[in-house]
Amino acid sequence: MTYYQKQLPLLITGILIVTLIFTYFVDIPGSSLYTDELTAWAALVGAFAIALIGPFNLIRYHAGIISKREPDKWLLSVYTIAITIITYAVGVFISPIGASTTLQDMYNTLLVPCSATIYSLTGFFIASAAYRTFQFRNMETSIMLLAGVLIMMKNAAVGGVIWPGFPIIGDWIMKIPNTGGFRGIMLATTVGLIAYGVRLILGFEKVHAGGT
Amino acid sequence: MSILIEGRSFEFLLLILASAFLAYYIYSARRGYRPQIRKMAPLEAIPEAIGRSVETGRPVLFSVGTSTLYSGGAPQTLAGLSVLGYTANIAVELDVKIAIPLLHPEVIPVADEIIRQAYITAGKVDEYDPVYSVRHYGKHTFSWTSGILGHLQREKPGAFIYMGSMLADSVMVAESGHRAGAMMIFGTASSGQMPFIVAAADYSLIGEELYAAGAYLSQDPVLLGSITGQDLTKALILALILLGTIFMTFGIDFLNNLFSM
Amino acid sequence: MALEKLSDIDRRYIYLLLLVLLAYPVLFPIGLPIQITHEARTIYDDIEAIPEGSLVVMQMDYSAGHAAELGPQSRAIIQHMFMKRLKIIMPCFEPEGPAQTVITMDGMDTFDAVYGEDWVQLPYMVGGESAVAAFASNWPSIVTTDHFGNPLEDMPIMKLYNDANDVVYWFAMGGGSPAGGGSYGPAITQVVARYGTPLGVGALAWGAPLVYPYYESGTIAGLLIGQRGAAEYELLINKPMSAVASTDSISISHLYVVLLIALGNVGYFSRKFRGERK
Amino acid sequence: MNLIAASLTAMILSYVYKENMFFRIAEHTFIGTSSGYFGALAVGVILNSGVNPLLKGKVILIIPIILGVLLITRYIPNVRWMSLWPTSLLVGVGTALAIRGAIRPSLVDQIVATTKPLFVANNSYDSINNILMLVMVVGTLSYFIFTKEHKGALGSVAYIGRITILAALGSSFGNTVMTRMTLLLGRVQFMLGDPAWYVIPVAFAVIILSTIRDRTK
Repeated sequence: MTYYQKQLPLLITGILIVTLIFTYFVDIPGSSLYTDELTAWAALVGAFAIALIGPFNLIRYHAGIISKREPDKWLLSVYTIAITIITYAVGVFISPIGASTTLQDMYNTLLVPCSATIYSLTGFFIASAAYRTFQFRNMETSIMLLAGVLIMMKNAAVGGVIWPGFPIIGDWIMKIPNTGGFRGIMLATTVGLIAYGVRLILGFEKVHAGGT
Repeated sequence: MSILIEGRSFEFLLLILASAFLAYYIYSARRGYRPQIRKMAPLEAIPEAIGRSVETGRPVLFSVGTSTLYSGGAPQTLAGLSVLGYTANIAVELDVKIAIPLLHPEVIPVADEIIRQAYITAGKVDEYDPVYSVRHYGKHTFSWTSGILGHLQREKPGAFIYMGSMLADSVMVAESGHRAGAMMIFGTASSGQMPFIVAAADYSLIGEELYAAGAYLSQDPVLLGSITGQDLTKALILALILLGTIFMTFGIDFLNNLFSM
Repeated sequence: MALEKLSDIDRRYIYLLLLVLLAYPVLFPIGLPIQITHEARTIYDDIEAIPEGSLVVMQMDYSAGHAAELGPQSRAIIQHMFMKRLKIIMPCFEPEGPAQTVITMDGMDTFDAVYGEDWVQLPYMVGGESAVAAFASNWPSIVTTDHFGNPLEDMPIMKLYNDANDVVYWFAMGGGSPAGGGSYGPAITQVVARYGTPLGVGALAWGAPLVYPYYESGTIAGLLIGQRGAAEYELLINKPMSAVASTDSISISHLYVVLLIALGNVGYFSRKFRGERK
Repeated sequence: MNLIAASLTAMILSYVYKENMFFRIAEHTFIGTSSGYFGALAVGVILNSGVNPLLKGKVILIIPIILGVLLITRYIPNVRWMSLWPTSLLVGVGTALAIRGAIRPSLVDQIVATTKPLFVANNSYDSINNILMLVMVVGTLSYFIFTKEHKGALGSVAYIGRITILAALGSSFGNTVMTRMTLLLGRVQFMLGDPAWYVIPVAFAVIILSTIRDRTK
């Protein structure tokens, strides 16, 4: 019992990682077929998670609020469940592939304005964050601030009109310090990723399999 | 060498070397080898932040970020969870309430287990209130973000610790956390969000520092060994870069030839 | 005293002024000039050099949240591809991609291109990196119909496509960071790394610093950055559309942010100065 | 249709004034539709690349389909552990693809691109840039060395690294401003279009009325 609960998932993960990495390097017939098949499987399992777990979890959570009749909340929860089921049903039964004009209309009318607007709120927050936090407090923040302002003056099309030096300096910052900094971060992060993989292969990384 | 696909031999060698370093140090750490890790001020500040919450009678808010357990950001979430273990132990000891809103449902049992363990260790398991501590504000990044924004204004936490992968939520929660007057200790390896946490948080960890945080706090031999192996791999990369540059300066395209083998 | 107040302006006034500054040039265009960067010109030159009738992939990966920047970019690039009479396959690995593609194609001048023969729009393929890998190596393993439910086997354009080796130019729209399972990331790792296909990337402005090292190292062939990139490309193909019109607002909002930083610093330093004197 | 979209836009924008009922309605509309929409799309994928090929004779696909269905055991108390099998498939394939894909572009290409000649004949601009790039990459990488205290030579190199990182972060901030402003501008342009702008006076009226109500309380 515990073997299937604790060890087998770790073993599956480890074997998959080792074999999939080997097929990238080793020239054996059928190796690319193996990779394709497994990646397609992962995609399919991922689709099940989105199709089943996501909506189920949401409905269960709001059903809990409704059953407790939490004041100010339960009516909203009824509404949330209703709109989830309606969208799901329109998508599944009216157009199995998701291309009907009804679903596209729902997308244009409901999803596009909400997700674009919530994301656009960060436009306001970035303005107040710039105003409140970006101060020449010490050497380090000053360098960050200076680079940021110069890049903004490069990005704004009007920057080059105010002073032709802005685009030149901005390009140089993108080309040298920005590339240098992120290249170092990227190298270090990739090493971290490989280390994570090695720990998974050796079975020391257990959180995903219910260990701690 | 004909078994290996042409042009990938040296990549393979690099990967094998890195894996060997990592495996070697993980196992030697398990046998008792203890490397030193350099001091990290943000992590030293966690007890101070919780202490301040005690003085003002306010709760602690924790976040492990926006990544699932099965994507590229997973190591960040795991690192955040190890910092959560450390934080929860101190908070429970000092009788401060700790809340953790989670974006991805599959992290819920893990976080629940970590906080429960902290209460068990302190012998206060009866006081554990999972409904308060482990929350779920919906699986969309922005619904979850708005949940945190509301939480910050309603509960006014004294300390807000956010360790994990971040998206556009970073600037929103940082602004809101400032308005709530929380002491903020943030850490992320998501490059795009680093400028906001460096500017807006009281203490910040960036990039691979976050991965080292778990090892630093927990002193878990596997993680410590892994950090040593990672450092050695980075030293190898540094050596390659320096060697390659020297050859290049004298007109020999040494690395390019090596990597196209 | 008065100077210190500069760091205490209510955030709601800051927000209101921002809205006004963004809206003003929309109603009353100013027409500030735009310079073309070499990143955008590289893409233009590359696509310009592709022979008529070649197969290209336009990976339409962005969501509604990113459409403000990437929508105009993809419209300009696709317009250019149609002008050059290339054969375009449009796969999507972001759930909202197909719906965004429909929006982008609405009102496009296709130069009499025939659907199914000259261009095709594929449905959303789940799985992020795994899906890109499968699509690049063996597309029937992951997709069998187009976005509208027609079988792909019979389409002439799909007969030209066996794997990524058949593609002359791959353009990926990207609404994410390479590490975060975003969209040009998988194209770099699964297409460029495996097949060496030239890859152009349409990046969000905030994503640009992360993708820039790949451009510098030559891993990707071209880079279009944010709203600015879209405006440049619209000028390059000589067809000014929405991005050119937005440029004024964006310029002014940038100056506003710089001004806010300056105000915050004046307030900060006058406070610090007074604090030291006490 | 456009009026609904415009109302939702205004309801969410009202959050920057303060958190309110209208915002909550829009937020829950968003949560509900996104969950249903993406769920339905995933059903399409399951049919398209799972069930249909299976019925056509690709029997092996029964394995991922069973694994996918097993995910639901997460909500059945005694067999909850079964949901970890599909998760381990996801973690395994995801990590392996991430690693094999990252080695070339994020490791090898970046190492090779950093190694440039330190002296370019008759081109001091390139020479200086190449030297700077080397110093910056080496510095940044050294900053992420944890098992040595940052003192002496390593200390100064790591300090250069920290400064480089901050400059890179600054440029990242500068670019972020463009993204966020373009997003906001997109919404502003939408709201100024016809017939969406009808919502603007209504929204202002609501804000003014609620302010008056708050004052009189």
